[in-house]
Amino acid sequence: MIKYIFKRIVSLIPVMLGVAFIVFTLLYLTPGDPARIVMGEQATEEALHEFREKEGLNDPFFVQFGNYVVKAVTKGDIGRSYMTRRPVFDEIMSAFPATLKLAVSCVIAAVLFGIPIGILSAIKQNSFFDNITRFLAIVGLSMPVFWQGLLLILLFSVKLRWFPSSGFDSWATLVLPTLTLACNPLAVITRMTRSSMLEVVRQDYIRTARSKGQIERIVIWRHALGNALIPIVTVVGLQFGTLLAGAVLTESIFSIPGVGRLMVEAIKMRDYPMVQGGVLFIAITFSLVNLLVDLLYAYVDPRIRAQYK
Amino acid sequence: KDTLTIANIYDARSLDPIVQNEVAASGAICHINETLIDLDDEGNPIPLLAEEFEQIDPTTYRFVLRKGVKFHNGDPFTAADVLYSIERAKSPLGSAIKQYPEIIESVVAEDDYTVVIKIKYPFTPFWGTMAHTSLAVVNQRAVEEKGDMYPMNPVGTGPFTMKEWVKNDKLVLERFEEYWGDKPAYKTLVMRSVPESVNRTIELETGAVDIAYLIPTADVSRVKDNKDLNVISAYQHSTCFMGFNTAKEPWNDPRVREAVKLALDINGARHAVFRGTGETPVSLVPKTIKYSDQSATMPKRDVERAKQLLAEAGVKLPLKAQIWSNAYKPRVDLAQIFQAQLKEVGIEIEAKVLEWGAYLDGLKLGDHDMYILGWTISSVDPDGIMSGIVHSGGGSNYAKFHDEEIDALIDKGKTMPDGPEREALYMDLQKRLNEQNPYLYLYAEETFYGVKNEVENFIPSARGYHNLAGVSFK
Amino acid sequence: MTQMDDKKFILDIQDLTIHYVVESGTVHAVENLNLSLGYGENLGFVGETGAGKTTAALGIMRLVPDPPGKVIGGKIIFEGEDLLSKTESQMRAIRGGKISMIFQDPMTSLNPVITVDKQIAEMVLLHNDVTEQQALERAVEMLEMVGIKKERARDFPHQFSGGMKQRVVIAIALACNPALLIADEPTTALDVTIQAQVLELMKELRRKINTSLIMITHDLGIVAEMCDKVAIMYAGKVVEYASTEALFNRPAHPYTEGLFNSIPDLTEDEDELKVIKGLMPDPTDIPSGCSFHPRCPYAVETCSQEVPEMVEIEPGHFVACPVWGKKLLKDSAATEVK
Amino acid sequence: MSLTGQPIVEVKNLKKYFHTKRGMLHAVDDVSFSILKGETLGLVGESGCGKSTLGRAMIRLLEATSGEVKFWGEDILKLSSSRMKEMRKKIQIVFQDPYSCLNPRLSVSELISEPLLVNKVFSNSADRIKKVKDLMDTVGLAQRLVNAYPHELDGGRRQRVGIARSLALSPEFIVLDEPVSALDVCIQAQVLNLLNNLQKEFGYTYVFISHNLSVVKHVSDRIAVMYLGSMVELTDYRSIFKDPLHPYTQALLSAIPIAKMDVDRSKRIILEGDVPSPIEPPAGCRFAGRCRYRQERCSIETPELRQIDPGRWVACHYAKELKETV
Amino acid sequence: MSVQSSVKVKSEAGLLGIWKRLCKSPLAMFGLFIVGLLIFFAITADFVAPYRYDQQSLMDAFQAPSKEHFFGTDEFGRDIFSRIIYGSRISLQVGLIAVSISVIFGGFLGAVAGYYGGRIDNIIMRCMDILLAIPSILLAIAIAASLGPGLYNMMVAVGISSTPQYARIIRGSVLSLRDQEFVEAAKAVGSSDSRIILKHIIPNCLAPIIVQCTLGVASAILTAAGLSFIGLGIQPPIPEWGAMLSGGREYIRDYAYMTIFPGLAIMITILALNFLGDGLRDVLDPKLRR
Ligand SMILES: Nc1ncnc2c1ncn2[C@@H]1O[C@H](COP(=O)(O)OP(=O)(O)OP(=O)(O)O)[C@@H](O)[C@H]1O
Ligand SMILES: Nc1ncnc2c1ncn2[C@@H]1O[C@H](COP(=O)(O)OP(=O)(O)OP(=O)(O)O)[C@@H](O)[C@H]1O
Ligand SMILES: [Mg+2]
Ligand SMILES: [Mg+2]
Ligand code: NI
Repeated sequence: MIKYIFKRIVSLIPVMLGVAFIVFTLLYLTPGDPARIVMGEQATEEALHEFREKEGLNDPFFVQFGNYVVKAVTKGDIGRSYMTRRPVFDEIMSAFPATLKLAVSCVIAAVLFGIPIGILSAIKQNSFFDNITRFLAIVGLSMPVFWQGLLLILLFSVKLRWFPSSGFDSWATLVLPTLTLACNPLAVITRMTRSSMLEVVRQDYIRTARSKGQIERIVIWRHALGNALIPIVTVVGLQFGTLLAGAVLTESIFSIPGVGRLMVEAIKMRDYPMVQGGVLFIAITFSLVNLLVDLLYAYVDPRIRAQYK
Repeated sequence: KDTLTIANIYDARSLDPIVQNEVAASGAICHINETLIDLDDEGNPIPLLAEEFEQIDPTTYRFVLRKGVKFHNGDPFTAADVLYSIERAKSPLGSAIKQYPEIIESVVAEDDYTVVIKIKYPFTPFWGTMAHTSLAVVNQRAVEEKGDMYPMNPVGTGPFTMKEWVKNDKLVLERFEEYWGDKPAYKTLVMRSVPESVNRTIELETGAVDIAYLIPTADVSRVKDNKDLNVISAYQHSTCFMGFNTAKEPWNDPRVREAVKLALDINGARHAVFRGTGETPVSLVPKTIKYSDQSATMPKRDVERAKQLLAEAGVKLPLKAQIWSNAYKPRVDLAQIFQAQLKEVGIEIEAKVLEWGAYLDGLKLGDHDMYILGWTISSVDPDGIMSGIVHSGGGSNYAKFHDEEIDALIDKGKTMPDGPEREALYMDLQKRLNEQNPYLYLYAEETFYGVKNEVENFIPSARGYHNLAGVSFK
Repeated sequence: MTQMDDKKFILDIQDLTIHYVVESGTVHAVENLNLSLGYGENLGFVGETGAGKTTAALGIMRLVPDPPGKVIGGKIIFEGEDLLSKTESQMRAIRGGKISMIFQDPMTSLNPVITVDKQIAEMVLLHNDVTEQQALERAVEMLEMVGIKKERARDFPHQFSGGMKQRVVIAIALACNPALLIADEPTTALDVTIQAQVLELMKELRRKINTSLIMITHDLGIVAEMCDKVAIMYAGKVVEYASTEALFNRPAHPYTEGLFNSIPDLTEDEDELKVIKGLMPDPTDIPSGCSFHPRCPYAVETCSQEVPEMVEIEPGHFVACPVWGKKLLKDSAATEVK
Repeated sequence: MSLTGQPIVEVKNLKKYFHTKRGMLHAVDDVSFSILKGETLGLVGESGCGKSTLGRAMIRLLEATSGEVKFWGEDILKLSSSRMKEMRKKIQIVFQDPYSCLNPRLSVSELISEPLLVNKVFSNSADRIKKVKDLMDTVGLAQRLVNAYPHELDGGRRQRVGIARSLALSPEFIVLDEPVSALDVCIQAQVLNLLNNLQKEFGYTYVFISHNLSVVKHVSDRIAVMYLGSMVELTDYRSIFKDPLHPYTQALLSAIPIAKMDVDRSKRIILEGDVPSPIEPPAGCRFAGRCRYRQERCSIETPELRQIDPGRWVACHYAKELKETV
Repeated sequence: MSVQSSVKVKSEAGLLGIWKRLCKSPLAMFGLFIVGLLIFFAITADFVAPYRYDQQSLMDAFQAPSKEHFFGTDEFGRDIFSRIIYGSRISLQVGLIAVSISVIFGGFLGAVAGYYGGRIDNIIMRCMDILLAIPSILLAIAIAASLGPGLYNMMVAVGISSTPQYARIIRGSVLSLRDQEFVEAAKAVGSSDSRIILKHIIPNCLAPIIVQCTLGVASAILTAAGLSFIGLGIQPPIPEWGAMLSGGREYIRDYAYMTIFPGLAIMITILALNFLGDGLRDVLDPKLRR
C-alpha cells in the first residue's frame, strides 16, 4: 500500500510539470503586461523596465520556465506574488481555509442527502418519489449557480433576512453559499447513487442475501450499498476535487475569500507567480483527492485492495 | 457601540505601504501608519507626524517631528524611522510606488526630531507626494523582525493597531491606546470587502455594516428612503474620458473628433447610466482640483452639424470604428449608448470590452480608435493628469496626442510655484485642449456612501479613501 | 395430475403461473405448472434456456423480482402449507431455514465485499439463536465440510476459484440443514473436471444431510447421475414427469425425445443428429394448444387447439401429450425393423 | 476420411505469451501439430487453457510470440500484410459468441457481404447480392432475413450468419472457436449438422474448438487435448475415448456426465484442486500437481508430445506404462 | 389465461426505433421540443423578435413586463424578450461549436489512444490528465484571458477545457469495442484499420457520444454564461444570456425580471438538454433497455 501511494505520488511529477508548462504557455500568450498592471497606469517606463528585469520577464520563455522549475524543485520556492510581495504559498494558504470549509460543508450536505435519496429512489424505482427526485435532480443540474445564488440572496437575505448575503465568519454565512453550491453535487450524487444501486440490486448476490431470509433493510444497506459505493465514491471525490479548486462564481457572489476568487484576481492582475503557484496547488490538491478516492476504493472493495499490493 | 464596521468593494492587497498603489490599501494603511503631513480639503499641507514644516529653498524642505509619539510595538518615533521609511520606499522593494519617492534626492536627519529632504528639481506638488501613504512611516524593527509576514502584521504610529486580517474578507483593527492624538471613539474597526454591490446595500440594510462604500446608483433612493439610513455623496479627484487615437486616420483630424462630440449626447448618456447622479465634466482637470477650468460648456447634441463636419473632413461613411473599454459596467454601458448614437451619423461602432491587462496592452499597441479610460489624481495638482496623458511623453497618453505648445506649457507648469501665474497657465492649457478635443469628458462619478443614522462625522474624502478615526456613534 | 395426499409430499406445486410484464408484452414464464416432490426425493428439472426453470424456483422462494414479475395464481404447498399465502416475515424464516437455493452463477452469487465466513455466518445467525462468534465457528465448520481449509475463511470471494466459490455457495445453502434445497444449474459455469468435483460433493452432502433436492439443469447427463425423478419443462410447463429410469429409457413426450436426440452421444457414433426443427416459441407469444405443436413431428390437428392434460402412462410416469400412444407405437415399430 | 491426407496446416513450436501485471502469461506454450486436408481437428480443454489463443494465433489474428504456422508449406506468420490479406481468403474463423461477433449496426446482408467487399471479389453489387443470397441458402437462413439486424435473430441464426461470413470467400481452412457453446442443445444440434454437411459438400478443413467433449467427439476426426497452454494428447477420436492415455485426458473423460442410465459411473476420477495459473508456470509437466501417477521426474522434466502408437501422440513420461495398465 | 399481447414491436435499432422509444418519454419529448424551439428562434430571430437586440430607447428603460415588452426592458430600454430570442442564437452557437471542438479533438485523441493503445495511449491520456488537473473554469478563464474575450474565443476556451472528458469517454468505448469479437471478425476477413474504425467502431460508440454531446452542450452553455457573468465573456451588446444576467444583477432588487428571465432561459435550455440527454441515454443504452 505504501509503495502504491509512493508510486502514485511519483507519477504526479510529470503531470505537474505538464500543468506548469501549460500554465506558463498560457500566461506567455496572454496579452497584458504584469509590470504595468502591478505598478499602475501612472508608473514610469523606467520603473516598469526595472520591474520586468527583476522578475525575469525579459528572459526567453524556456529560460523563465526552467528557472521556475529549478527553483520550485530545489528550493520548494514557487515565487512571490507580484501584488502582495508575499510568498505565493502563504497567499494560497490564507485563501484555502475558506474554500476547504465551503467544499467540506457542500460535500457533507450533498452526501448526507444525496445518498439516502438516491437509495430510496432506487428501491422505489418508477414510483412517484423516484420520478420527483429524478426530475429535481435534473433541475438541480440545470440551475446556473450564479443565478441561483442571486435568487437565494434575494429571498433569504433581502426578503426574509435570515442569513447574511456575504462574509465568511459564522455558520450563518455558510448557509447560502452551501445551499447554492451543494445543489449540483447533490444532484450528481443522487443520480449516481440511484443508478449504481439499481445496477447492484439486480445482482445475484443480492438475491442470495434475500434467499437467506435477510430483512430488506440490511439487504439494502449492507449488501447493496457496500457494492454500490465505488461509483458513488468516485463522483463524491470528483465533486470534492472540483469544489476544492474554488467555486469562482459562488465565491464572488457571496464575497467568500476563497481560492477561486484569488485565482481569478490573479489572472486578471497578471500576477504570474500567483497564477502558476495557484494552478499547481489546485492541480496537486485535485490529484491528491483522486489518490484519496483510489485509496477509499481499496477500503470499500477488497478486489481493488488486492491490486494495490 | 464600540465597533465600526464598513463594507468596501475591495480588500487591501497588502498592508505594506510601499507594496501597492491602490485606494483600498491606502484606505487601510492610513489607519495604521501615518505620513509626516496630511492635506486639507484645499490641498494645503497640515501637520501630522511633523509638527512643523517649511520649504527652505525650491528644492529643500525641513520637517520638525512630533515628540512622544510611539509605535504600536512601543518603540519611540524618531527621525531615524523617517529616514528608514523613505529609503525603503526608494529601494527596489518600492517599485510599485516608485514615482512618488523618486523625486527625493536625499533625506538627512539634523537631529532626532528634525528631517531635511532635498528633491531633485523644483516640484510644486511635493506636499501631495509627502502626504501619500506610500511614504508613511514604518517601524524598522518590526519590518525586519516580521520579514515576509510584515504586510500581515504592520506596525505604525497610527490610531489603530492590526488585529486580524482575513484576506478578501475582513480586516480588523483595534484602537491604539497610546496614540499621540485624539483617540477614536470606538474600539474596533472592521473593514470588510464585499465586491457585489447589491450585497453591500443588503449588508447595510440588515445592519451588518455601519457604513457601506460605493452604493450602486440603483440603490441610492432605496437607502435614502430607509429611515435608519443615510446617503452621503462625494466626488473624487477623477475624470472619465473617451480618448481618440489621434495618430490614426481619421481621428487625427480635429473636425472628426468634434463631429463625434456633437453626435453624442454625453449628458443624456451619463444620466441614463448613472441614473442622474454625478456630473458631466467640462475639463480634463476634475473640479475638485485646483485650477480646474469650469468656464467651458458642453455643446448641445447636433447630428446635422456632426454630419457636415464629417463631410468636410472627407470621411467616407459609413465609417467603421471601435470603442474600447475595460469591463467596468458604466463604461461598457456608455460605449453601448454611444454605439447607438453614433450610428445616426453613420459611424458604426463595435464596442470592445477588454479585460484590464489586455486593455492596457492593447492601448499600448495602439490599434484602437476610441477608448474609455479614467484618471484618478493622486497628488492634488493638475500636473499629474497633464503630464500623464496630455504631454506627448506621458506614460498614459494613449490618445497619442502631440502638440509642441501644450507640451511646453505642461513642462513649465510643473515647476512653477503656486500662484495666479500658475493658475493662468493651467487655464490656458485647458482652453487649448478643449479646442482640440483629443479627449471627450464623459463623467465625474458621484460616489455614494450608505451610512447608518447613528454614525456621525463620516466625511468622505475626494481621494477615494477615508480616514475613519474621527467617526463616532450617536 | 391427480390430486394426491399432501402429506406425502414435501412440496406440491399446483397450477403455478408466473408472468413478467415487460415493455414488449407479457412473458408467460411459468404457465399452470404442476409438480410434486416427496420427502428425501431428488428431482431433476430440465429444459432449454428460457423454459422458466429459474422463474419457477424463484416462485417457490417467493423471490420473483416484482416488477416485472407477477405470481398470477396457483399454490405452492410446502410441508402442508401454502407459501403463497404467507406473510413476508413468515417467508423470511422459511427462506434459508427450510428452503434454500443455490444460484446459477457462483461468480456473481457471492457478495464481493464481504468475507466468505461472514456470508455463511449471516445465514446461521438469521435462522439460529446463536452468537456471532458461534455463527462464525459454524461457518468455518461448513467450509471444511465442503473442502475449503479454514485458513481461507477470512478471504474475500475474489480470492477463490470458480469451483471454490460454488462450494462456498453450497456451504451457505446447507448451513441451516434445509428441508429442501433448490440448486439452479449449480455447475453450468464450471469446467467439467470442477463440475465433477462439485457434483460429487453435493451427492456426498446429500447423503449426510438428507434434504430433498430440486436440481435445475439443462444437462441430461447430470440428471442421469444425480436424480431420482425428472420433470421436463417446455415453454413454462412441465410436459413430462417420471422417474429418471423411466424417462431415459422410455421418453414419452416428443420434446423429450428430441432433446435426447440432439445430444451427441459420447458412447456411440452417429453421423447426423436428429434435431427438433424450429425454435423455442417467443415467450410473449406462446402458441395455442400444446405449445410444442409447431415443432412436433407427430402433431395432429387437435394439438393446436386443446391444451393437453397430464396423463399417467405408467405408474409415476406422466406426460402431457395426447398422441404419445401413437408415437410409442411408431417407436416400437422402428425397433422391430432394426 | 483417412488420416493420411496432405497436411494443410503445420504448426511448429508455436508460442503466445501475454504480458500481464503479474508476469508473463504463457497462454500457448510450444505447441506443434499438423492438420490434414479435409479433416476436423477437435481441440478440447478447460476454460483458460489457451484454446482460443491457439486458434487465433494460428490464423494470425494474434501475433504469435514465436514459432511458425505453415499453410500449404508457406509460413503465414512471416507474410507481409498485403500477402496476409490474400491469405485471409483461404483461412477463416467462426467465433464463440454469436452475440458479440456481429456488428449490431450492420444488417445481415451487409455482414455477409463485408468479406466480399473488402476483398473486392465482385465488381458489381448485383453479383454480390446474389452471392449473399446463395450463402444464406447454404447455411439455411431464410431470404426474408436479408435486411434483418443481428438483435432480431436468435443465437442459432446469428451463428449461421457468422458461418456464412466465413464461407463467403470460399476458404479452405476454418477455425471454429466454440461455435456452439453459447447455444441451446437443440440449436446446437442444428448448427452441428450444418457444419457437418458443409464439410461434406465443400471439403473444408476445420479446427473445432470446444470444451464440450461430446460435441467435439461428434464432429472430429482427431482430437487434441490441451492443458494449461500445452498439448497433452493428440489422437483419433475413437481411441481417445476408448483408451485415453494421458492422465489428464482420462480424468477429463471420466468427468463428463453421460445422459444414459446404463453406464458405469464408478470409475470416475475426481481431480483434486484447481487449474493452476498460466502465469510463469513452473518447469516440468504442468499437470503434475493434480496427477494421480506423478513421479519425481514429472516436476523436473517437461514431457514432449511423443508418438506412442501410429497416430497417437501423448505428452507424458509414463504414457507407455499407463497404456499397459489400462 | 390472461390477455396475450398481440402486437410486438420488433424493430429496436435504427433511427425509427430510437425515435419511437424516445416518444414514450414525455420528459425527453419536452426536451426535444424546447431544443427545437431554440433552434427555430436561433434561425428566425430576425423575424420572430419584436425588436432588434441592440435597439435602445433610453426613455423606455426599466419597464416592467407588459404587452409591448413581454419580459420588460433593460437599462437601455432594450426589449428583454427580443434579446433572449437573439440570445438563443449565441447560446446555441456556443454550445454547438464548443462541443464540436471538444468532440473533434477529444474524439480523435480518444479514438487513437483507445485503438492503438500502448505508448500512444499513455502519452495522450497523460496529456489529458494534465488538462483535467487544471480546473475547467480556471482553464476557460485563462484561455479567455489569453485569447481575449469574444464569442469565438469563448467557444474555443470552453471547447478545449472539456476536451479531456470526451477523450476519456471515447477512449473508453473504443477500448471496450476493440476487444469485441466483431472487430476481430472484421480483421479476420481482411478489413483495414481505417475501415474497422470508421465502419465498426465509430458507429457503435455513437450512443455514448451523442448523450455526452447533449449534456456537453448544456454544460458549455453554462460555462459560457458563467464566464460572461464574471466579465470574460462576450462583447456587448451581443445578448448572451449570462452577460444579460450579469448586467442585470445590479438591478435585481428593483427590476428582478431583468435577471429572472435570462436566468430562466438558461435554466430551461439546460433542463431541456438534460432531459433530452437523459432520454437518449435510456433509449440508446442497451443495458437500460432490458
Ligand atoms: N426479470 C425478468 N424480466 C422479464 N422477463 C424475464 C425476467 N426473468 C426471466 N424472464 C423471462 O422469463 C422466461 C423464463 O426465464 P427463466 O430465467 O425462468 O428461464 P430458465 O429456464 O431459467 O433459463 P436458463 O436456462 O437460461 O436459466 C424467459 O423468457 C425470460 O426471458
Ligand atoms: N489479450 C489477452 N491478454 C492477456 N491475457 C490473455 C489475453 N487473451 C487471453 N489471455 C489469457 O490467456 C489464457 C488462455 O486464454 P484463451 O482465451 O485462449 O483460453 P480458452 O481455452 O479459449 O478458454 P475459454 O474456454 O474460456 O474460451 C487465459 O489465461 C487468458 O486469461
Ligand atoms: Mg435459469
Ligand atoms: Mg475461448
Ligand atoms: Ni397466461
